[in-house]
Amino acid sequence: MAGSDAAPELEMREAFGRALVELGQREPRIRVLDADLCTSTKASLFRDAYPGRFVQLGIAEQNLFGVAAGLALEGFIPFPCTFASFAARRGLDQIAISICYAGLNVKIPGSYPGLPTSRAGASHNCLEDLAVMRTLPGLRIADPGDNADLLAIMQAAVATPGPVYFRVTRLTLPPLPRTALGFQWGKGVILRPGKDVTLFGTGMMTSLCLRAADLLAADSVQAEVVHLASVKPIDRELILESAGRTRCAVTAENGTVLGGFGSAVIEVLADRLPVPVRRIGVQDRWIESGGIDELFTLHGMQPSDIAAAAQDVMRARAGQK
Amino acid sequence: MAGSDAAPELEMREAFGRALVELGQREPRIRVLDADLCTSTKASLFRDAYPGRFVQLGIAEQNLFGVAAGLALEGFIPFPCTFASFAARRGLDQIAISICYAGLNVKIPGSYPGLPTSRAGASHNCLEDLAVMRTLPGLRIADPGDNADLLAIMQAAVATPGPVYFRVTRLTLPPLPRTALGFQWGKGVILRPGKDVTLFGTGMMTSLCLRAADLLAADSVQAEVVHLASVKPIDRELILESAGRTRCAVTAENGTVLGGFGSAVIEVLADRLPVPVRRIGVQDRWIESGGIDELFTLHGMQPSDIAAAAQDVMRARAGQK
Amino acid sequence: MMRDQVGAPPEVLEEMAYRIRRLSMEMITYSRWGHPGGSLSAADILAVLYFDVMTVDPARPDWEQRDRFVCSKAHAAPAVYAALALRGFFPIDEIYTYCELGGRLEGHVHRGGLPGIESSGGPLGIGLSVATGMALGLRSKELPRPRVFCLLGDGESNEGNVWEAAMSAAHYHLDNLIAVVDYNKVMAKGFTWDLMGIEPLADKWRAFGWDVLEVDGHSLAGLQEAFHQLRWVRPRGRPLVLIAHTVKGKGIDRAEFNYKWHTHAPDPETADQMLRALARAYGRPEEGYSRLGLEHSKETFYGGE
Amino acid sequence: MMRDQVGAPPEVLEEMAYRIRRLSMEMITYSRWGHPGGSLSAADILAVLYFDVMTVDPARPDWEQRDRFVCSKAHAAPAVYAALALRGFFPIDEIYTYCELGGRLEGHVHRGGLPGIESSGGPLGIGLSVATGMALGLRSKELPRPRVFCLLGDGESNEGNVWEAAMSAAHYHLDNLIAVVDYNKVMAKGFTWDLMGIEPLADKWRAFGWDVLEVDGHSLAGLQEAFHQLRWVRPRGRPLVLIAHTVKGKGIDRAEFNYKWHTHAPDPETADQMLRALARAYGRPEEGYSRLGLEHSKETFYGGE
Ligand SMILES: Cc1ncc(C[n+]2csc(CCOP(=O)(O)OP(=O)(O)O)c2C)c(N)n1
Ligand SMILES: Cc1ncc(C[n+]2csc(CCOP(=O)(O)OP(=O)(O)O)c2C)c(N)n1
Ligand SMILES: [Mg+2]
Ligand SMILES: [Mg+2]
Repeated sequence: MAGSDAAPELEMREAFGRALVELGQREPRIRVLDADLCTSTKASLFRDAYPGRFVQLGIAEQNLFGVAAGLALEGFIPFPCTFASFAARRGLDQIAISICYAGLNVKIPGSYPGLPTSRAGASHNCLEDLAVMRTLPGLRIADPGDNADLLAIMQAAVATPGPVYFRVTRLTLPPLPRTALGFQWGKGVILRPGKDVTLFGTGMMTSLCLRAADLLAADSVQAEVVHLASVKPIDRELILESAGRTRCAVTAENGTVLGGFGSAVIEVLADRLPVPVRRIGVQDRWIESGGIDELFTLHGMQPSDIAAAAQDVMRARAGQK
Repeated sequence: MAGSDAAPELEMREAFGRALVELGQREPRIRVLDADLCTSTKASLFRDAYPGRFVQLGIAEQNLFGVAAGLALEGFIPFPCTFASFAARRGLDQIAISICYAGLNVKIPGSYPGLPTSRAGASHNCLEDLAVMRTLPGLRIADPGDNADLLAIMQAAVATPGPVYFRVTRLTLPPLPRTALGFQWGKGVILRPGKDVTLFGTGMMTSLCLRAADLLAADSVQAEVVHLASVKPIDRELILESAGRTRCAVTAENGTVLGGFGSAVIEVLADRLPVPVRRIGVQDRWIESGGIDELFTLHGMQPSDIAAAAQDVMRARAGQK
Repeated sequence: MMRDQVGAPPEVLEEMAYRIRRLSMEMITYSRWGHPGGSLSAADILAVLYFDVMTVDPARPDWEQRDRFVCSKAHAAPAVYAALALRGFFPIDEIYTYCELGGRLEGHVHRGGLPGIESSGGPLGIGLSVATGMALGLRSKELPRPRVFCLLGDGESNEGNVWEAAMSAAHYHLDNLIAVVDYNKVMAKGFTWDLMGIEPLADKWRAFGWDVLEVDGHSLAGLQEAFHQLRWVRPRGRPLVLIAHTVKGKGIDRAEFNYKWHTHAPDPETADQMLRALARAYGRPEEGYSRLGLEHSKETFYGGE
Repeated sequence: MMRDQVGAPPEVLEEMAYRIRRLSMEMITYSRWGHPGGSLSAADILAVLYFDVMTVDPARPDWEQRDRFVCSKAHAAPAVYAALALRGFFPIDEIYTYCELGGRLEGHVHRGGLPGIESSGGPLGIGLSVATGMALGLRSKELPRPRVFCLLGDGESNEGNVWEAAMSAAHYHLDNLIAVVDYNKVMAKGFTWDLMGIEPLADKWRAFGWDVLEVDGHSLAGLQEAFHQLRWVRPRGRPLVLIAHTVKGKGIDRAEFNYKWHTHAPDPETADQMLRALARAYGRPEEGYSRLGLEHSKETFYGGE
């Protein structure tokens, strides 16, 4: 896999900062823009390496994305960096019209997505970015499952003209099993084959799906784990192929289940191959401050919850037949 | 149906303005806020009736929603009025945090949603509001099918504590067949019974579904037409009941099919009763300026397109069996 | 007066301003949609920009050394399209595709095929950020010559995004950035002072770190002078805003200072009269609406019901 | 000095400021998360507001005649919670539930159960609009007495939403609205002048139609005087902003003017030293971190991998 040499033991945000620096060396057109969060997002690593190519814009996210559009118009490849919340909610109009509608070459990292954002609470736990960003035509979206994935996504983002949104988790994630595929837009990968149920994961939830598959194996259930880092475009063929075999599925995402990744999967299935699907993620409620582990437990997003959903959806399939 | 006396021949925005005035008379706590669009949205009717309860805030949508939150905190029932685009994209952070997260009693009309917004083009054709607003916990969402529906929704909005988002189409819509139900949160209604396929419509698309059902009847297909004005909460029971009988469905919405109303319907079905579903709406592309009729044709949203999708999904169901 | 020190002869500018007004009304009338008020108020500014001030090459719309133009008040598209067509960016007849499905002239300016349009707009308040990014980019590319011009509405300055951009442009000392506020005192639904007061406007820009010049936005010579000054005279290190005092709807009698003509398409007969009066006012041969009797068919959607 | 004309005795205010600082550090240390810098810089402002200026009744947090307070820089939650607890809105011991799952003290101030918190925050820039709405609402209810106070960060004034709100509050002559800018010169990642210059800040507010008072935000007497002035002395008809010059991290030596303590939880031993030093500086009996040795278990998520 491209970038398989990325050190897996880093926090993903640290891997992000390093990848920015690495890409910046190869691609002189890259500019990194910040809205007063650089040592949190780790865009600061780029600032330290190339101070002349770093643009501080203060706490003004609308302007952040507008300025990014302007820099893209001048031939640069801007990475406007902020938390996912402030991209998806504060800068949405500018991302939509100045960047996406104009088709500009801007790469938007959404940092601190989903639950594991420290104890900041609802306003900082961005649950809606995947759903919101999915509505914008022409925007590619990815949610990396580990650091190698992130690096490959960032490489693909730079190599692909046009707007891209990708998530950067704050946590240290365990490395996913490596495959030959690397990251490609619109391509997913089977990380663990199985015949009884498909677990479709994106972002950090894929590794929880793998742990769920272990739990299921102990109950003699062979779960297939499919990692879909490319949320848009999504791998229709693989979704149909895998669910065509298992005839039931669970989706898992680090965000709201309304309109996000799970909905993207069932949109594909409803069209061609309706099978029962359970969607793991936040079930339409505001997040409270709390510890990461306890939040995942509260919201039913632990490996055991995924495994339970798999058992449940297999029963639903059986009931259908 | 509540409000069945609303004159159907009015443009819906005109019916909206009149309903504001009517509600304003009964409910003195109502305040109408404007962001320099009042004669377009027809909030101007309220201004003319109760100038002292109308607040002009100029072209500043972030402030519009923030001020609405503040007024709600003082016990008022604010209606911050602007186009759906500027609510869903420009004011999203304020709607999310200042209003919804705080659980405030603000009623947000989204005017000029979807295609029929004159020739303004992509930035004004709001396709994403349903998908975006659906991500916000605690926000109720409705898309009225005609003027009587709109009035009932506005009455329900005022009667229900907490935040509400509802759409106000610009066009004159034909009246839907009246039923005993009226509008209730989380309740849909069968406008035309049928056994072969369910057409789930929301907003103005329901009347196109009825016309599609006529076309289908000519081909001896008995389509059931279900109107779901309450997009969130959505009528899970009715969706499951109707699709349980017909075993295939078409959804129709005046907006993007990614994450919006159609996705809400298939989220319900995927969970319990997976059946093939086709989603009518804008298929992930930016809208160009153009005539309303030709835009509906271009985007495959005419009654004939709905009928064709119904035929198609019935074939898919047959293939499945 | 320093008129003789600057470029284009006055009669050319006047002709262009006249034709921008004409063509704007032709477009809006023919498509039956659009914003006359803010197109007409900006006509003189656009004439001076495109025919005197800005270095552009219609044959090479992406020429690196060109001056850039961002129309933040993107609803003034008709005036911009007119200026571009007159300047030779595309055939004048194409203006009649304004707002037509499949055409390149969208209802709000949009980067996407039409030469000369740099960025996409529609929502107010977003353009100055884009212009700021371009100005930063030019500096980063060490292209000292090109300047970025950005046209703003007065009502538009209610939008916080404008002030975010203004603050950042001053922070980065972008003296290659010039904003022009079309200060026509009217927004969509009334006067600025009634709807949302913006005075003291010059003080606001100054407090945000900009140099300010106030000009009569309908004096071609005055605009020329102001732009000339900004090019050669004024001290550098700060972005500049031209507060151009204008009349909304300027040139069409009943539209002047009248918010009702902010967005409103005249019927063909009315347009014909308006254009005749406009020609007379400019001392030009009387010329009416060119497509009288050639209008599209009415919208049919739900028409029958 | 007009100290004797105003309410609370200086020693009470000083005690409260001291305890707001203490409790803020206790909370942040115990929960291992939070924003010391902006909590400490606002401690004196909050002490004066809650113990001298604002009319509130802890027994009736929703009392109609109360003064309202909106904390727009919602990350200063620890200082606000401390002030509320000290003022009697909830038991002081509850502060140790700050950021705990199931508790009422969210990481950013949130309307939802905790008495005394009026509105929800987190994203910067949104609070002044809410405060403006409240001030408008009070006027509409013909409640002349209550005032609305809104605490803003200096970095926060980069946000356009602040200026939208400022413009509208002036437009509506909301002299029952008082903003306080905690002008501590430091944002999250550095000094304002490095990251995004906001000077001349007073001119900006003035140009947006506000009356401006500049005060030493750590002089309790100075703050009292300023608030007193705004209540009885100054002419009416305009909203007022107090630009309170402060020191980020004020009171904890190594945190002062240091952006690294914008968001950073000290380990318990460090907190213990800090609190002892703080006590000494206030001439109080030396008192360390009260929960030394009682910290939560470490996060386990992915911990083992
Ligand atoms: C964000 C946003 N809000 C509202 C509108 C609707 N709108 C279009 S033009 C206009 C009035 C603009 O007034 P001004 O800026 O003074 O422009 P001008 O007078 O030059 O036409 C409004 C409110 C919009 N396009 N974008
Ligand atoms: C919209 C938004 N952008 C970014 C942040 C992240 N953030 C939290 S505090 C902060 C710095 C605030 O600086 P300032 O306003 O000066 O506050 P203070 O110094 O009083 O802590 C930032 C960038 C946020 N909370 N909201
Ligand atoms: Mg104007
Ligand atoms: Mg600060």
